[in-house]
Amino acid sequence: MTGKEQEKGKKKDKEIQTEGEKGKFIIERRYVDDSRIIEPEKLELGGVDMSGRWGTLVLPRTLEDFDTEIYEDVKDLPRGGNIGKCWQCGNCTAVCPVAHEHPEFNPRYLIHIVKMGYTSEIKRHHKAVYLCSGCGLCSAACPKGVDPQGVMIAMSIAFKAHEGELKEL
Amino acid sequence: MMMKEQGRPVLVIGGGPAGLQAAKDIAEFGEQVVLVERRKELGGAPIRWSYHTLAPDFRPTEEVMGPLVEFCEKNDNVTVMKGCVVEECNGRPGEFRVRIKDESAKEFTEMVVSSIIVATGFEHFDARVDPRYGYGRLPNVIGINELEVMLKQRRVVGHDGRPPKRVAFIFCVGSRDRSTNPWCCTVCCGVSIKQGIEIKQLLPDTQVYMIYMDIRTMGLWEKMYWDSMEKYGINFIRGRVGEVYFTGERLLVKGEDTLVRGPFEVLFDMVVLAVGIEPGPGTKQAANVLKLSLNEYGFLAPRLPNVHFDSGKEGIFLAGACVAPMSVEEALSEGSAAAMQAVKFRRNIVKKVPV
Amino acid sequence: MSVPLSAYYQTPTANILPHEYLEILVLFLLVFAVLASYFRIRSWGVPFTPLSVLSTVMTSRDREREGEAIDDVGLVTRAKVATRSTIHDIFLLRRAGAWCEERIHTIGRGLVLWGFVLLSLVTLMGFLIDPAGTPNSLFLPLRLSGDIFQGILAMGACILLLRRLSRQNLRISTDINTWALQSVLFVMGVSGVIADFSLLMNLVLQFQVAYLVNVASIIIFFIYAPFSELTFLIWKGSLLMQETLSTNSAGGK
Amino acid sequence: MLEKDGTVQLGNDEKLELTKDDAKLLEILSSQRRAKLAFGTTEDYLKMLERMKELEKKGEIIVHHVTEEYDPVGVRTLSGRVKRIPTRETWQHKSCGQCGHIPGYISAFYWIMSELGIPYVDDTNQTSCTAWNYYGSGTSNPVALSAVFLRNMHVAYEKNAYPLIHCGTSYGDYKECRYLVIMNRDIRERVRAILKKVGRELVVPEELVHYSEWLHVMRHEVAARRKHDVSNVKVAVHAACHTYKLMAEDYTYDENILGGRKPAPTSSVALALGAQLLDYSNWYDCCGFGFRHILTEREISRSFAYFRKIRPIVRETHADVLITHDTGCVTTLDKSQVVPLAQGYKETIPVISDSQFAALAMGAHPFIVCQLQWHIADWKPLLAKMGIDWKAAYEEYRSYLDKVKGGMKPAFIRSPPRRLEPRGGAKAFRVDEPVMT
Repeated sequence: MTGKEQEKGKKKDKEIQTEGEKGKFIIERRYVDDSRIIEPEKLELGGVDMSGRWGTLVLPRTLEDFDTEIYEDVKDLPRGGNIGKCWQCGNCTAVCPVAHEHPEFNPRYLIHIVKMGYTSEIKRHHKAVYLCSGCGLCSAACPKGVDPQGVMIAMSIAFKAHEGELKEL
Repeated sequence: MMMKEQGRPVLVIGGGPAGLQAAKDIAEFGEQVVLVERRKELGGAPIRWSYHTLAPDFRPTEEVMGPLVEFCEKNDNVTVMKGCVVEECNGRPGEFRVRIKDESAKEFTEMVVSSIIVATGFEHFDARVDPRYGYGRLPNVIGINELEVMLKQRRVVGHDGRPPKRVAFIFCVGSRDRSTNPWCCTVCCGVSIKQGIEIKQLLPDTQVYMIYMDIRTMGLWEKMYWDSMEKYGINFIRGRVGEVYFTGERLLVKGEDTLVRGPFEVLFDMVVLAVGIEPGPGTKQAANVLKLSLNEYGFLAPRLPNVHFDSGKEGIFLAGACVAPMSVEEALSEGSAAAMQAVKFRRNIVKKVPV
Repeated sequence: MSVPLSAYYQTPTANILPHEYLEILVLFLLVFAVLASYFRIRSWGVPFTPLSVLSTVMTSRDREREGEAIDDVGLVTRAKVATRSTIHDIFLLRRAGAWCEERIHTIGRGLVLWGFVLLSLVTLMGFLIDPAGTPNSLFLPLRLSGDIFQGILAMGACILLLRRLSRQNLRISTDINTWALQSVLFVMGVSGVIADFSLLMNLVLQFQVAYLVNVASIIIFFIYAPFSELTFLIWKGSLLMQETLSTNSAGGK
Repeated sequence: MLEKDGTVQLGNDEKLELTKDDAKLLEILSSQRRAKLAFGTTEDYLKMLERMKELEKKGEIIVHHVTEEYDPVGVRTLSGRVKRIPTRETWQHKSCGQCGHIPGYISAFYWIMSELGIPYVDDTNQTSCTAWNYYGSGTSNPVALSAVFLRNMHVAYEKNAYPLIHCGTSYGDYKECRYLVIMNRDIRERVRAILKKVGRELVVPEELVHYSEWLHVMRHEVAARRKHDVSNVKVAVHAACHTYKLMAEDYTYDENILGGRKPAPTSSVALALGAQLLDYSNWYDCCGFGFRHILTEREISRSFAYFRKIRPIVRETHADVLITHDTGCVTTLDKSQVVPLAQGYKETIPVISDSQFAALAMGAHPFIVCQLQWHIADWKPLLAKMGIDWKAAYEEYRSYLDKVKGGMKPAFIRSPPRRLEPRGGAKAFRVDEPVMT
C-alpha cells in the first residue's frame, strides 16, 4: 500500500471506532453495534427520569435462525450459481485488494453469512458488498471454483432486491 | 493336504472385518483356522450395529461382509466358534496351548495353535457419559450408529414418527476431548457426511447441518465432503455445541459459529451425535490373556507404531480397530496383512521341524 | 501529398455504406440497447437505477416543497453532487480503478472508459454538425480526434485482454462474457482506426474491409452490451451515485 | 435414543437397558466429567482434602471439624463424596449486598431458624471477604484474600460455632482460598504471619457450607411446618454461578432432583414444599451480575438479566416466581426489570430468595419478615396464589412500623453473640440421601 492509501485506511478505522452516537458511554462500545442499542431519548417511570444512559438496553446478538431466502436468490442470479461450493478457506479475502483496505469488506464472510442465512449479520454488512472493485483476483485464487467476483455481483443485486427487509432492524 | 493333517491351526480372535478377512486368506492358503467370536453372530461392528452402507462409495454392508461371513461359515478349513472367548493361553510360539470357553454352554475346549491373530475391534463411545448433548435423556438425540439402523430401514423419523425437517450432526462426540477420549476416531466425519447425503436422498426437503471442528475426510473420502456440499447442499458450521435443550417440541442447540464469532441458538428436530471409537472389553480381555501391552488409550500397542500387525510377541499378530481407530476398508487390509504374517510364521516353523 | 487531406473525406465512392443509414442504424441500436438493459435489470427484481438517479435529481424540487427533504437539497445541489460523484467515482476512477492491485489494470480501465466516452461525444458532435458527414473545416478535426479516441479505446481493451491472457489463473477463471466484451471493444477501436487511415492512404479495399468490420463490431457491441457485465456495471454505478445523493441529502439531518 | 421402556435401541437385534445402577454409574461418570470441566478436577479436590488431613496431623493447621454437636447431615457433592452439612449452632457469615438490597433475604432466613428452634450465632465481628474486588476488578491477591477468609473462620472457631456462608461469592472465594492455603506452602506461611499479627491461628473449616445447602438438608423440617399450600405455584430456579461453578465438585447434587445434572439446593426446597418446579433453556446462564459488568457496564448487565434470563423464563415456563440463592442474583434479576418494563416490555416475574419463599410458605409475614416491599417486580399475584391476604398484611406492617418508630426492637432478627459451650446429646449422624459408592 502507498502512504496515501495507508492514510485512507487509518481514516477509515477511525470512522469505524467512533461510528454511532448511540450509547457512547458504554465501556467497550466498539463491540456493540448500533442496531443492538436501545437508548431512549425520553423515558420516565413514576416521576423518575430514566432517559439516556439510565434507560439504555443492549439487545443480545445470538443468531436465532437460518433464513436462506437471499441465498436461494443469489444462486439464481447471473454468476451467483457457484456460491454453494464455498467452504470458507478464505483465499478470496487473502488476495482481495479491497479487503486489505476496508475491514468491512470480506468476500469470504459475506458468502458465509448469506449461505447460512444469518439475517442479522447480513443487515449489518450488506452495504459493504458494493465495495467490490471486480478485479477478479478472488475468482483466480478460489480453489473450488466459486467465482467470488461473480458471487459479489449476484449478491449486490440480491441485497438491493431485499433492501426493504434489510433496512429495518 | 499333508499340511492339513499335521497342521496346527491359526487362532483368530474376533469375527469382525479384520478377523474374517484374516481367516479367509489363511484358509485359502490351505491352512487350518479357528475363528473365535464373543458374540453369537459373525461380522463384527458392521453387522452388529447393522450399518446401512459403507463410506466412501455407499456399498451396502452385506455386499462387503456377506461373502466373508459365508466363506468362513462354509469353508471346512475354518472352524468357527461363536459365543466363545479365549480364556487362557500358554506354551510357546508355534505351539500355543489355548483354552477356549463357551460362554453360554459353560464348556471348555483346549487346543494347540501355531500362531494367534488378535482382531477384537472397537466399541462406539457411549454418549450418555457426555451430558452436554442429553443423549439417553432427550428424545431425538441419537448416535450415528442408531441413524444407520434407521437408514437401513429406509425410515428416518423422530420419536413422534414424523420425519425431521432440520437435522444437526454434532462431530467429535467422545473424540478429541480431554474429559472423554483425546484421540480422533478418523471415520466419524466421513460416516456422518455419508449419512447426511443418505438423509438428503431419502428426504430431499430436510435441511442438514454439520457442526464440526475440523473435517477429516482423509484421502479419497474427501469426494463425499465436496459432493455433500456441492450436490446435496448440506451446510457446514464450524464450531462446537455447548448444550442441547429439549423445549418440549424441538431441540434447542446452543453453539458457536466460529466463523461469525457468535453464539447461535437454533431449533432442530433431530440431533445426530458422531460418536467416537474406543477399545472394547474384548480387547482388554485378550490383552490380559495373551499378555499384550496396551497403549495409554487402551488400544493394543504394536511393537513399532507404524507396523500394526507386529504385536512384539513372536507368533501373535494384530489387526483392525483393536490397534487404532480405522475404517472397514483399512481393517480388511490389516486382516490380510496379519494373515500373511501368520502363514509365513507357520511355514517357517514347518521348515525348521520337518515331520 | 499534393492533394489536400479534406479531399479524401468527400463522401468517398469507397464508402459502400452511406453515412446516413449508419447513423439511423446506430440510433436504432442505441434505443434497443437501452430497452434491453432496462428489461434485463428489471428481470433481476431490482429498480433500473440510472432512471432513479435521474428522477432523484429531477424531482428534488418537488420533494423540497413537500418539505420532507431539507432545504439545501435543491436541483442545483443534487446536480452538483451528481456531477461531482460522476467525475470522482467514474472518470477519475476512484471506484472503478482505485483497488485494482496493479497500476496497469487501472490504466487499461481508464483508457477504455475515456476512449469510449470521448469517442461517443465526438461522434455525437459530428452528427450534430453535419448529419451527412460531408467534410468541412469543423468536421475534419473531429474526425481526426475520433481516430485518436478509437486508438485509445483499442489500446485500453488490448491492455485488459493481454493482462488476463498473460496470467495463468486469471486466464482460466475469466468469465466468457468478459472475454467477449473486451474483444468486441478492441476490434471496434482497431478496425475504426485502420479504416480511417487506409482511407487517408487511399487503400480502398483495406478501407472497405476494415470499415465493414468496424460497423459489424459496433452493431455486435450494441446488441451484446445489454447482456454483458456492462449492464451490471452501469446498474451498480448509478446505484452508488444514488447512494451518494441520498447520503448527501441526509447530511443535513 | 431413550425408548419409553427406559431402554436404549442399539442395533436392530440389541437393546441396552438403562437400569438404576446403570443410571447411577452414568450419574457418577457424567458428574466427574462435569467436575473435570470445572475448576481443577475431582482428583485435585480429593487430594486437597487428603492434604488437609496430613497438615492437621503435622499440627500445621487446625481443622474446624463438623462434629456431632452441629448435628451434621450428609449430602452427596458433585465429586460423589459425602459432605457433612452442620444444622445447628451455625455462625452466620453474612453477605455485603444482602442487608442493603434485599433485607428480607436474611431476616426470613433467621426467622426460619428461630421457627425451627435452632440456635445460631449472628455475630457482628465479621469482615467482608473482599472477593468483590477480586472478581470485580482483579484487585487484591491470594494472600490477602486467604487472610481475610481465615480471619473470619477463626472468629467462628473461637465462638465455637460453625461458619454458614450466606454469600455465594464468599462461598466460592473461600473454597478457592482454602485450596490455595492447603496446597501452597508459601501462601500458607505468609497468611500465618499475617494472622499472627492480629493474634489469630490458622483454622481451616473441614467443610465450607453455603446456607442454601443448609436449607436443602432442612427442607423436610421446613415443609413439615408449611402453612400455605404452594402446590399450584409454578417455580423457576436460578442457581448462583459462584456457588456451583467455582470448585464445582464441592457443591450439593442429588440424583433424585433434576436428575442429578443440576445442583440440588433451592430446587429441592421448592419441591419439598410441593411447588411445581419448571426447567428453562438458559438455566446455566449467569444472572447478568457478572461483577465487572454490574460495576462498569450496567447497560449490558441489565440487558443480559432481562433478555437472557427473565424473558426466556417467563415465555417458556410462565412461572409465578423465580427463586435463587444469592444476593447478587436476586438483586440483579429483580432490579434489572425496571428499565425494560418502563420501555414497555411485558414479561415480568417476581424474584425472591429461597429463604423468603420457604418463610412465606411457613406463614411468615410478607412484609415484616420477608420484606417484599423492597422488591421491584410485582409480587402481588404470587401472594394471591399462595393464599396470602397481602392487603391486610400491609396494614399490619404499617402499624408495626409505627411501633418500631416507638422504639420496639424486632425480636427475631439477631441473637447476641456469645461464647458457646460444647454441648452433648447430639443426634446420630444421618445421611440425607442414599449415597452412592
